[in-house]
Amino acid sequence: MEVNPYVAVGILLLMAYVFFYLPAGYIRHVLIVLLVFIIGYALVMTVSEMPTFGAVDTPAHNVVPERYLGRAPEETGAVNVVTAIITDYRAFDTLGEVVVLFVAIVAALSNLKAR
Amino acid sequence: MAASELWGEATNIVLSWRPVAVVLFPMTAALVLAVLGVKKKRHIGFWAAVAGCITFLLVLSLLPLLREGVVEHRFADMMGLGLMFRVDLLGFIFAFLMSLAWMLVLVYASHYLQVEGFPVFYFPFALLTLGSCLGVVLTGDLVSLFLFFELMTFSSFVLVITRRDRPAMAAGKLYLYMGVAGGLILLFGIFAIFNAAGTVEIAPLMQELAGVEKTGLGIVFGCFFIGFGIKAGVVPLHFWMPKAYGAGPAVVNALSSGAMIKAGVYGILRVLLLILTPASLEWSELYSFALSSGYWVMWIGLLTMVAGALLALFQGHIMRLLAFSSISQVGYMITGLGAAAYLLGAEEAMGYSGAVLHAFNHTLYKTAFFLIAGIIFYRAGTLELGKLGGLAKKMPLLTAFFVLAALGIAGVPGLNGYISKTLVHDALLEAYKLYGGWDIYLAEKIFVAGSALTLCYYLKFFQKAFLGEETRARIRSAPWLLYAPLFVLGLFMLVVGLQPGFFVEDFVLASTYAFTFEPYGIEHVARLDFFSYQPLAAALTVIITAVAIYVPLYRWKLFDRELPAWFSVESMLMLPAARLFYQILCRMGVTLDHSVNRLYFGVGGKFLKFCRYVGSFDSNLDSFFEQSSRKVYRLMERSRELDDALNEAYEKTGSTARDFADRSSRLDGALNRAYESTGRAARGLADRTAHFDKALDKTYAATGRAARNLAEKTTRFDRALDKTYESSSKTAQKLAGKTLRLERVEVKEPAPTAAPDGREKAEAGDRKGRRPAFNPLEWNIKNINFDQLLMVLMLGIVIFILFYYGRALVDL
Amino acid sequence: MSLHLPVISIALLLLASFVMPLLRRGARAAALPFTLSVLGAVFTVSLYLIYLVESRGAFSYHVGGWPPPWGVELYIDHLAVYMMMVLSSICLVVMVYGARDLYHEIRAEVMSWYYTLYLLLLASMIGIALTNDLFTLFVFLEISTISACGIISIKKDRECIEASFKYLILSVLGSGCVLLGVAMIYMITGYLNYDFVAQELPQAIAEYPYNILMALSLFIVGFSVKSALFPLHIWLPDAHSSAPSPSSAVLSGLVIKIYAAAILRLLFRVFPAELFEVVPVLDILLFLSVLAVMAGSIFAMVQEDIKRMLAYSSIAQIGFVFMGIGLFGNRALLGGLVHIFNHALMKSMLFLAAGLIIYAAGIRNIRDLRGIGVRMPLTMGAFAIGAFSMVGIPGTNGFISKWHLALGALDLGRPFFVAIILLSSLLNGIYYLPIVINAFFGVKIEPRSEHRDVPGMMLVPVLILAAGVIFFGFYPGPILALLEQAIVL
Amino acid sequence: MKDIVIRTVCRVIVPFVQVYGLYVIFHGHLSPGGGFAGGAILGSSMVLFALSFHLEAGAQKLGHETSSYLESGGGIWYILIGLLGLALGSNFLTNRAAGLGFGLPGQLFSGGMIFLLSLGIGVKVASTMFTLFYNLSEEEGSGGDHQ
Repeated sequence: MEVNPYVAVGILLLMAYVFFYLPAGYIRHVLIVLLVFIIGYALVMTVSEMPTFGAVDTPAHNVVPERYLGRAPEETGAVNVVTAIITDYRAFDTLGEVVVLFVAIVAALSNLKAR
Repeated sequence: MAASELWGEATNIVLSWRPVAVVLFPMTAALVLAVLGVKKKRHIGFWAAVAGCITFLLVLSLLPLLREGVVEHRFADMMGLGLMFRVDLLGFIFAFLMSLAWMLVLVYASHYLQVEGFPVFYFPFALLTLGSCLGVVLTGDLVSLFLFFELMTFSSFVLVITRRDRPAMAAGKLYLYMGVAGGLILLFGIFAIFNAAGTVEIAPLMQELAGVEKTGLGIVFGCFFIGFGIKAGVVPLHFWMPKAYGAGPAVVNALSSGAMIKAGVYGILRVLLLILTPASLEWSELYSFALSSGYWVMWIGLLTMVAGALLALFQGHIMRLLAFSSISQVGYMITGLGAAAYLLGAEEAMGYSGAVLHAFNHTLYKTAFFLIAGIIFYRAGTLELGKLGGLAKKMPLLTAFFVLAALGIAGVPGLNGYISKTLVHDALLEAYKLYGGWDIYLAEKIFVAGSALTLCYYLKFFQKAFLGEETRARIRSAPWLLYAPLFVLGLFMLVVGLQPGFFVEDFVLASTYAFTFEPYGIEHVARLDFFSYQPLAAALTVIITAVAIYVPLYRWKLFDRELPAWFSVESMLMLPAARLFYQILCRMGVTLDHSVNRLYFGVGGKFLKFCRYVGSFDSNLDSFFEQSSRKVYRLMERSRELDDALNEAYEKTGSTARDFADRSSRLDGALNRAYESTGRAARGLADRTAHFDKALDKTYAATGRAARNLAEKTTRFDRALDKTYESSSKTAQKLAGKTLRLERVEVKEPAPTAAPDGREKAEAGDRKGRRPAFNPLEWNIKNINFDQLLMVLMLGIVIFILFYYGRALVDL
Repeated sequence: MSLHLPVISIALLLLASFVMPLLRRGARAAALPFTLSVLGAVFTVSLYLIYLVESRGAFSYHVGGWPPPWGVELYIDHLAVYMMMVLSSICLVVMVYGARDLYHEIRAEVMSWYYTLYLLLLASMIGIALTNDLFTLFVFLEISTISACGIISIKKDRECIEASFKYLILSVLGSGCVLLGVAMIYMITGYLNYDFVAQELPQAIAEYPYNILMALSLFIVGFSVKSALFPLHIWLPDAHSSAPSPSSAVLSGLVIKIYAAAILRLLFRVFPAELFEVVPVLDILLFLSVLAVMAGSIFAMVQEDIKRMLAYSSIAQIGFVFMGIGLFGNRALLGGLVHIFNHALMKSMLFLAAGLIIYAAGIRNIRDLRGIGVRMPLTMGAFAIGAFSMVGIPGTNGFISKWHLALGALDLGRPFFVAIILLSSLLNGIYYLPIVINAFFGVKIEPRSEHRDVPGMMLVPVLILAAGVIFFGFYPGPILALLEQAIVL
Repeated sequence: MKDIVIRTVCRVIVPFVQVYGLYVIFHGHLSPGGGFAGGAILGSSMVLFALSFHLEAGAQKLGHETSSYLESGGGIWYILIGLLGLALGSNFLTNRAAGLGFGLPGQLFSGGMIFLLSLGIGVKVASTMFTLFYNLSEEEGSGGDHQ
């Protein structure tokens, strides 16, 4: 099924108009509710299509968890695999998390103290 | 041919820095002057004039190099594509005339500008404009050309607004926007050329464009023509010129008219005759494109010529008259170029040499005219023709120069204009010979009429300014330096007019080596005798026609009168055209509007009725609600009354109940006592039964032991049972869990709905009432509340992708 | 050792930002030189990395020594070093300017917080540019979002707070979309590394089409909110106009671009090319970019506040970058990418020049700028160069990007976009040139407030950027050569 | 809050909570838990102390300056350990391959840098909780005073 991207963009813009520029009223509310339903439907479709949780043949069950589960103690020295992943295999991400905490507090403090 | 002996072969390329120096020197000088010269106003003019002279000498220094071949210099990496300077003889001619005009004007301006109070920016920007103009004609590819063209627009904008008053600023803004728009249109053409041909070098590219549709070619050429035509002042695009010229001082106009519009003409020339004509002259589709575009360009040129001349005839202000004269003269050049393209393969050199020579000639006499106008302004303080008169007696030298220039521009034999006009005229005649047809015949007649009109308005100029009663304006003396440039220009005019062979053969015709013209056509031009019967007769025809036009106009004193408002530029051509256009639009618009209006009224009326109906329905509904609510209220009141009555009844029954309770408590006391006595009797009975109990205990203990044995056996059995129960209970639990969840879902209570109170309602109504009218100035995106599902917008993308393309993806 | 340089530069920036709050009392004066030296070091490193990548090609760095599907991978290719160079150079120059300007916009007590946030912002943007891992991308996205909000709201203004709050909400919404997309991608492929995801996706398309489409659309939406593509731009004008001038320069010049670069990487390195033949994502981006270009220019025309006008102009310019992405051709992409750098140069310069005007004369309204060119010739000269560059006058770098974009559009046989580019140039001319004209040639207005002298330390960065605009207008060769290798379609 | 019961109970409980938090941090590589969880427990113990006594009493136990030192220190510690791997000739944040691993898996001192990183994370998280709680509540208090 071919749909013109022009049409798609046009409808997008119409939506933008509805949500950003249309004054509050029944039309706006009705359209919003309608769209929420459509989006909800789309999300439900997506979720229903996802691989079965915990099934053996899920794509997520590949070489990555295999190594994590099988060789983490000997490779990292940590018996707890979760800790092995977050502080060794993906320690860089954890550094990022630490920085997120830091930046959050810095941003909050700079706001509070700037007064 | 003599020309090829004098000049180097086109294929012989000389690498040299000199073209770069020619372009960069005035720019550097401009920078130095801008930094150093702002404080020392007196000397800035002198040094600018010196810089102008040095630039002129630098341009002349290119001449020995040109004897060896084409001069080139490339900067490979610059601007991604490379900046390329390339000087052939044609470029040199234009560079020569530009630097000549600039040198003379700068010398003149160094004294002249004291009437304007030495505007600070004039000299640096004049030099900058000189550099960029030279850049336009000395570059070898379109992007570099465009670079200098834009630079020229911006720097000359500062020249246009030299006076800084309101009309100057308005004219400058118009000029700038036209320039920027023209530049962008030009850029589009360059994009198209580059995309189709893969290069932007100024060389025959027609073969590379063979794949392009003819309409595409037309669009490309149209882009170039509009882009350059705006600068050149081609008629539908000329309207900035009179405004800009009217608002600028003479030294600026002399530069604009004398040299800058040549940059536009040069661009059209290169594009029309070099890029968009086929390299070989065999008949092909491309060839016919060149011919047809030449035909249309020729007609545009004729239109420009006649319209400019007609408008110039009715101007009362010298600057505007000269502006229209410039437009008209550009028409000659465009006509010549168009004829050259139209005659491609036959006598194209005729139109070409006419156009180039006319560009040169026009620089000579139009610069002279503006300088003369400057001297008039310098001495008399006004430029209105109505206020001038009798200058001939007071300024005989000036009068002589004026007559020389006027005869030159009018094409009187013996002066330079005659030569170039004859060439263009001959080109038209050749076209008639070659193709025939009434249109070419008409074109030739229009050409004659245009030339006659030119003579007419200069006659008028002369008659009004130099003859007649003397002006009352104060006359002050002018230094000789103001006249010096005029001497040089006059000399050139005479030399070109009397010795046409030198210029035509050695320069103009020699420059055709850059093009692919037919040799025999070039020979034909070279052998042309300008002082034979036919061209002289044509010139005479022009003069007679001019007199025939001028005399009645003069007799009925059409010039003497103060020009009425409708006689101005706008009212002569622009406004009627605009009005016509407007009326046509209006007629159409009104018809459309009317019908649409009726439609709207019809539909709107119906809709209004419907709305009214709905409204009345609404109000009915309202009243219904009101009445019903009133009834409900009444009902509630009644129920309250009922409630009160009930309350009273309760109270009464309460008091009786209390009495009743008192009585019953008394009864209770009596009963208590009775219980006590029976209790004592019962305790005695219990003691007795205890003895009996002990006996019973003993028997129980014996039976108990037997029972425990039995119980141990049963527990073993029980454990076995337990296991079975456990497993079954697990299943049961799961089942129960599921049912529980189900229950929870079902039992979920509906949320209480909050009744809106009156104030909120009022606010909502207020908000609705204040809905703003559509006003883009008040678009404040800050006020948009994004509490409500901003996400939805983005998810628009989701929806489209999901539901329209998902299926196609599955098939992938 | 040189292979460790990318991660060292990130670590250095993070370390510096951690150290910054510890500088108290006496050491507080050291904060600025320290920040500048760190920025300078990162800039030097980025230049060296360009040399390294040019000489020995792209390389990947395994953080922690773990190979890609298990550990985090940084992939340092031409695009990454290009972005790193752009980010660090502009950040350095803007910080030199901010050293003086910030003291009159925010309080001295929070200066060290500002440096912290600034360094964190740069670190996270470099992280986004270098990473080859979806989750690391998300983590750095978060850092950049919060620190970008921080450098807006640090100026204690009602407007700033409001704007940064709006920015925060929308930006977090975008982050949420990206996170959801990352989760979906992980769910259906089992990998987070770009290369491995790209390997798995063609199979996954057949099995989980809706998931992949949803992930794609979530990425696009998330990143377009963050980079202010047209209908989702509503946070930008407030945020960029009310922030302190150095913040505006960095936000407008860099922050919105880095997300465009990130989505570019995702689209062309992760998602398979066949997908775009079926799904018109690129077309949608293209038309949104066209609307952005036009609408941004038109909105900018009606503005009166100079910084607000510049902010709206940014919306138009980000449209050019997305146009390059949407056209999906080598040359157009080159134009879009080179516009990242060019626009970073000119827009940060324009914001800094506007900041200088506000600092020296206290003028924000465009109408009051009349005659200011005579009082501040160098500043307005730089502004004029920026304006010419915006219009796309040849000789400025704006022309280069427009040239390549337009030629790219013509290569693909879409002259409509050339017309759009030229039309937007004309619109840019209509709102930029009158400012310049009035500033230099307009009738002077007597200054209402007293005129402060412009310190050299603020003027020099503006002039450096202006010189860059001119220099890269004439010699774009090195940048273009670098980018030509960066584009692998 | 001046309830004697709460104060007494908290005074008794807080050390235990802290010990538990430290346990969770230090045994992160052996049992469920780790820096984030343990840090949160530690931080909440301090918050509990401050809540049950008084904000100022809490601030005396752990000053603002100290907490911000801890704040930065946690991050610096993390990065320095990362750079340690680099100094040992391996990549950033490398653990065992750089020779940092020691001890047998399952022992308390094992897993090399994981233990140290958890410590850094724990300190960071705890101080973040505490600082944020303090600043926000003080802000609210001062705002109330002004009104």
